[in-house]
Amino acid sequence: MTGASTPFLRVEGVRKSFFGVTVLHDVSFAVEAGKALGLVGENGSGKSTSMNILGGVIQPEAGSMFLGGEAYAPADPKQAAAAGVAFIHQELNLFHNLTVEENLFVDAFPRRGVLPLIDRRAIRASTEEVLAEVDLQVKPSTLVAKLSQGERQLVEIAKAVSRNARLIIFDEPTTSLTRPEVERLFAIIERLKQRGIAIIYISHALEDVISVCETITVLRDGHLAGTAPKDDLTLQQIIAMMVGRSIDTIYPQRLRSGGGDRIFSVSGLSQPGVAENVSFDIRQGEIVGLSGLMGSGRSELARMIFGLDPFRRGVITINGKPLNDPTPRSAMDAGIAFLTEDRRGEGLLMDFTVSENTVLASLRSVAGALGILDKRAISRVSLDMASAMRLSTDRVDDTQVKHLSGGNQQKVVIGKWLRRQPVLFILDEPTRGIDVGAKQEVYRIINGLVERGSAVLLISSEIEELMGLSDRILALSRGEMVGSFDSKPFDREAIMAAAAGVGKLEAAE
Amino acid sequence: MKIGSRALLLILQNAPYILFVVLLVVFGLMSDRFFAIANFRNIIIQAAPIAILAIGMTFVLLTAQIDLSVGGIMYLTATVLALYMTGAPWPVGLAAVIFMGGFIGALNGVVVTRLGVASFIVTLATLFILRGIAMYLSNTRTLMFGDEILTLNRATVLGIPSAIFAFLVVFAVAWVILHQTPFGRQVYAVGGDPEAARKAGLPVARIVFFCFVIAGICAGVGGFVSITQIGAVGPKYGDQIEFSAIAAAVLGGVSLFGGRGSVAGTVFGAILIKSVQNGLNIINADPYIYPLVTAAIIFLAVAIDGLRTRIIERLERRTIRPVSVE
Amino acid sequence: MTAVPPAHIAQSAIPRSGMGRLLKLVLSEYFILVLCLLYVAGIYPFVPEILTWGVWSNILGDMMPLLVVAIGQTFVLIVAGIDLSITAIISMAAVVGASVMTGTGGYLSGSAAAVPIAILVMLLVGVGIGFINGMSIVWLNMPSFIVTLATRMFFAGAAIWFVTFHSTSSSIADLPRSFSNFSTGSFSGIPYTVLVVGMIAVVAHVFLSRTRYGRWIYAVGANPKAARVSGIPVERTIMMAFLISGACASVAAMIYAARMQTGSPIAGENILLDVIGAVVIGGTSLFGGKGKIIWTVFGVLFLVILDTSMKLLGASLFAIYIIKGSVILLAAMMDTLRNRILAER
Amino acid sequence: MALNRRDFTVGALTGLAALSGMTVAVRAQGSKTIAVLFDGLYSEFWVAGIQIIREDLKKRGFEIMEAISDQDDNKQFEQVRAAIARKVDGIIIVQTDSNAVIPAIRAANEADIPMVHFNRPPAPSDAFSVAIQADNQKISRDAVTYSCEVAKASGKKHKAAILIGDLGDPNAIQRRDGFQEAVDQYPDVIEVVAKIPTEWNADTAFAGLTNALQANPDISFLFTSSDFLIPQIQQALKTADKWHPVGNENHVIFTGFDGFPDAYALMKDGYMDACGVQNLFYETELAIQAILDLQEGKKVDKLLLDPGFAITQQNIEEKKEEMWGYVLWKEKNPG
Repeated sequence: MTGASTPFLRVEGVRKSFFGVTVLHDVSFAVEAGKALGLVGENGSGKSTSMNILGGVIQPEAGSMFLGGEAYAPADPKQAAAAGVAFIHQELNLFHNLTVEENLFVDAFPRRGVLPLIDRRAIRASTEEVLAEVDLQVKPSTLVAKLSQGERQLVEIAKAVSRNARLIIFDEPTTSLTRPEVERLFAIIERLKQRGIAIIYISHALEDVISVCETITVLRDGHLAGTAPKDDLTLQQIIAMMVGRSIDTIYPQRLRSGGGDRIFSVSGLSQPGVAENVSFDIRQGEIVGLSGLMGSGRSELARMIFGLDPFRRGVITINGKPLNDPTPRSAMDAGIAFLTEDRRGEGLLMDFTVSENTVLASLRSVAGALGILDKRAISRVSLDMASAMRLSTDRVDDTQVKHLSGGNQQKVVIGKWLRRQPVLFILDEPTRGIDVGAKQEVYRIINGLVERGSAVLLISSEIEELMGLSDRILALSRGEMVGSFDSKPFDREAIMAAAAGVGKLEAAE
Repeated sequence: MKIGSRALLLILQNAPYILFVVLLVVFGLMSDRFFAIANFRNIIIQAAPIAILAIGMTFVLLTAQIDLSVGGIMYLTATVLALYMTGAPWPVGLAAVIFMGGFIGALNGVVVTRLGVASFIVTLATLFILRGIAMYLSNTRTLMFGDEILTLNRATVLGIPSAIFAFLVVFAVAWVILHQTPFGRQVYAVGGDPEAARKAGLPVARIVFFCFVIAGICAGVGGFVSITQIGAVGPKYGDQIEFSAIAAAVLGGVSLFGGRGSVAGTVFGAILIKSVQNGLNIINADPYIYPLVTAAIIFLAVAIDGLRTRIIERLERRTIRPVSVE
Repeated sequence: MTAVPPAHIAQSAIPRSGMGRLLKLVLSEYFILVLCLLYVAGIYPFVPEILTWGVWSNILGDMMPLLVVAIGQTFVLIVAGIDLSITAIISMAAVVGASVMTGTGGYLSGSAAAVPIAILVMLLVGVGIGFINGMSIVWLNMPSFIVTLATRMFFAGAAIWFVTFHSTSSSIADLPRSFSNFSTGSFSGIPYTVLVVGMIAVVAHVFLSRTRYGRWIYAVGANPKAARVSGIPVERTIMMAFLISGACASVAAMIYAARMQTGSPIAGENILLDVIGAVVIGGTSLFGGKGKIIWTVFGVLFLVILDTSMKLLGASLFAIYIIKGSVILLAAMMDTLRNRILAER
Repeated sequence: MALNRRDFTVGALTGLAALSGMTVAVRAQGSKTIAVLFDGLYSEFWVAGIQIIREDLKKRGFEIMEAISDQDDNKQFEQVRAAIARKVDGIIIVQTDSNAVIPAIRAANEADIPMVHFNRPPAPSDAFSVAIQADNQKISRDAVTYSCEVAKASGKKHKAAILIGDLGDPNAIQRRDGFQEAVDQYPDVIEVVAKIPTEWNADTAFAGLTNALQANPDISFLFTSSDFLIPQIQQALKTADKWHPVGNENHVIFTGFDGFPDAYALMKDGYMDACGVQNLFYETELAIQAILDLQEGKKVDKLLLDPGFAITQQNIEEKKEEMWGYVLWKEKNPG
């Protein structure tokens, strides 16, 4: 193996800006062959920009990269792949209607001599070989649709291996895996390292990063916050480097906190494979944080409450009245609002204007007799919303939301729901993909909301966000409620441990 | 419960086949002539043109596109054949038809992939343009074919009637293309997830383009097989056949949304449709109920398929925790 | 490169300031209307009758059945569906309605209630078939293309069969005078059909653009998931679109039946291309979420002007096929291009 | 991109102009115009009919405005109105539906333009027009009756099949009814075992007949509602080894309708026993004469009948000159 002095990948002083805003300031890091580098940082810290540069999706303005000792400047993803850089994304890039072996070779099937026929025997043999290497015991002719999420990920890794990847970048690989699958993944990564493959491992699950990586690089606001061998770092230190400031300054103080009447409750909510006997309640003016890894059932729980997904058993009560067999409409009529995690897919009609989106969930309030809409009222309420949300535009009637920034889009979604004056507002990842400034505004809006007496169920992957905003934090793991933390200051490690599904017993007293 | 829906799924998955068997039994009970070997040969001969057309349609449907112009391609190529190539030996005619069909398919493909116009409207428009051109050329007459073409119908290859032979060849070639060539697997990839296909660096536009070319070729060949049977081409030739071809493909499990289905299924669908017609003929059913029965069977098969996908969706809904078997 | 548009078009209507304004025109939603004017100007030297009152009253009359079906289809296309069964709905409604009111052996032959009940029955047939379509799509999870293809086959066949029980010929005649008045009569100079379809168009326009149900339709067509999360009853909305389409088709059946004074099972059999073509020419998207009644009016107007001019010229059937196909193809290409340009802006 | 846009716009406009150019036909001024409105040209009968009418009218110095409705009565109504708007001097029409044409007649009456129905009469009404009609039902009955006599003379029982036309087409219905009337007279000889719907579609006809022969291999009596299906019948019968001329013991007694050139050839060669013939020459002449008379204000009967006739193996030599198919056949096969 190569010595420690000659890293396989070296990134030096890379800088990148979009529209005049620098998102990456002179970032440098390096990975050795056969070693793993953990890359951590909050959303918006510059991780994905760095990875896009590595993958050839975008090009840096300054700085240089070296791969295996040679200058590396991929102009597009194909060049990156040819250089031996492979990505395992959270969203797997597999064709479900093809078999495992076909997925491995879909863009470059080996042929039988000059005939345009697939050399089935060749791909069978090499597929079996790489599947053995990633320890995946399925037949190469199995349809990917029939595999579990973890198995699919192994197929993706096998694909990288079969392409002779020399650097494999994992982006949040464990979010939708079961624990045994995670353990298996780590074993595979270990094996890849032994083969001399360099690994970059990106994750919010810091324990995972610590257990997989030799070195950890922390990014913050586009800057390099620090790099150190993992043995020199504690979890607390990593978090401190990631956050870089005290939580209090980011999360605005609320005038009044918690403690109203119990306004919403869920008891015994169960759905096979998704949730098991989930019970909790929320008071008026209270923010309850829901912590859990992605894939823990957080979003699914919210969707069941809002009537988007079915559930087998359980009782939901709001304002003292049971909400039986909820549909989105009946949930809304009962006073529930729901900001989904998928803003583009479910939150907004991207081709429609700000005002059209603003009133979409509250059309009745701007409609007169026969459901005729009052256009002036629509403009007026949309303008009100825009100013209350401090939207970047006031041309609400002719600005399509797709032309707004992520933060402003999110404000439109929130504004749309606030028009209904919800009793309970479920916020699923309200700050995902928006910049720090917009985040703070969203926090301010949430606080305003509870001060006026609404209850909030806040779902977030960012534990700091949960701790900064919530009155109480619930931990969910594999569809089960595994802990409830109600004393400020929160015990971050306990929450994380509970959410990660370890130390369940201690946390759940 | 879970096991119950699995069993239900198994039934639904094979519903078109069950439907087929039921139909066979019903027709068989109503006429002892239905089950004759010669009759099944008849059914397959009659299904050959539509099956060939539907095989081409399958390629297009697999990429989540649609080709409504196949009837027009069939009419135009057969008309050109009847007008300008009456004296030519049949292999020349067949080659001409393949070339013309492929060329027209390529035009469809170019407009769809290069200009990005919805294939539904492109091929609906070319359907009318092609029929118009064919009517112009033939002056809307019915044109007759000579013995060169007509005797083909009674010819056999290795003891197999020529129509069945042609159909088997097209089926085999299509099957090999779809299952044994890189192109074929990429067709499935493009239809299954166009975005992922683009990310994987597949030439999506080129793949879609060639599917239209194949559909055009199949329309030409299907038309050719058809004229060996009916010996003439007139203004009603191939009229509405695009709907039968689509119905055959969908009956055989091809999804209109791309990525799902096979040519074997399509061939089955075509045979199912022709069996219904044949059965109604054999039992001398009231002529008025033909379209009703055919439509009802298509409806039933697709309804079952809809139910099936719904159950699959339910079964494959992402689970977070192990499901306890109740 | 210099753009040299064909002479008669360039001189008559395009402002001299060049491509900028032309582009703006192409991008405007009145483009098709301008195209209509250009076409009339271009064809005038060859068929001077095109500018006579008689021809325009024909154009107006010929537009009505097509327009009312196209309005229904607009709703369906906006929810990202397609309704191929409209032609069968027209046939079925026409023969069933005729069987109620015909003077020879009708169910209510001679009764004063015959006409109103027949009209009601025709509406019910349209709405009923629309319901079957909607139900199959929403509850049975079937694609609208194949559902409406099957119902089209079924009811086209059923309509022909139905006639055999009510008539010795291939259609049902002897409809009451008071019914056929619908196509010939007029109210202070405006033909009843224009009045009725005009009213339907206005109501449909208001419904789509000004009511919350209209917003539902657009939202469901643009993004059913987002619509569902916003509390919009997606299933009911899709169902509504198909019911409207069915009802509109049955109004067309009334116009045809009144006009022909006959309930014919092949009425409107061939208008599918015209209907979908007109709606798409207008600019309504086949992928849902986009479309307007006024666009459909323009699209229908354009097709009918094209048709009428070819009739006046005595163009042969193949010429009509080729020209109509080409125009629809061109319009679709232009629309795609227009959207691409708009998206870039 | 900008260049592309511009190219495209220019191209599109040019294309549109070219299209509008395509429809242009030169129009002479001052002459009289006759509108010839057919519902389709689906068989040789109609093609020959429209050609004869066209040439005859041209010879007489008329201009012609032609339109095909593609079996759409509403479209034909619109065509009639367009013809009226163009102030034509007469209309020769072939409608699809006998009831649905009545409003068109009324419109022509109002505009004072004479209207003549070629080959298909309208349903009875108070509107005035002149119809040229061949009696489909009678002609097919006569032809089939001859064949039934042949069947009876054979001393055997016969199983019969009929190829029915489009069920929405009144001609098809009348021919079917004529067939039925004839065979009903011979219950001891003829048993109808197959009624095959063809939708006037060659493909459907071929499949239907093949299937019927499968179900009833002993079919020995066949009637087709139109001669345009002859190629398919020939193919199907050959495949079933039933294509033999009169005199062969496996001969299928075959009756046609229309009197196509093909039908003449088959009768000459002995494959067809009888054929119901519409007298096309007579009908076109009646139609044109009626238009001329109406223009001159003469009184013309509402119905001008083409009696037609059944041509049979017996009378073929004496009758063939009246058969339009024979005349066309002779042109193609001189000598």
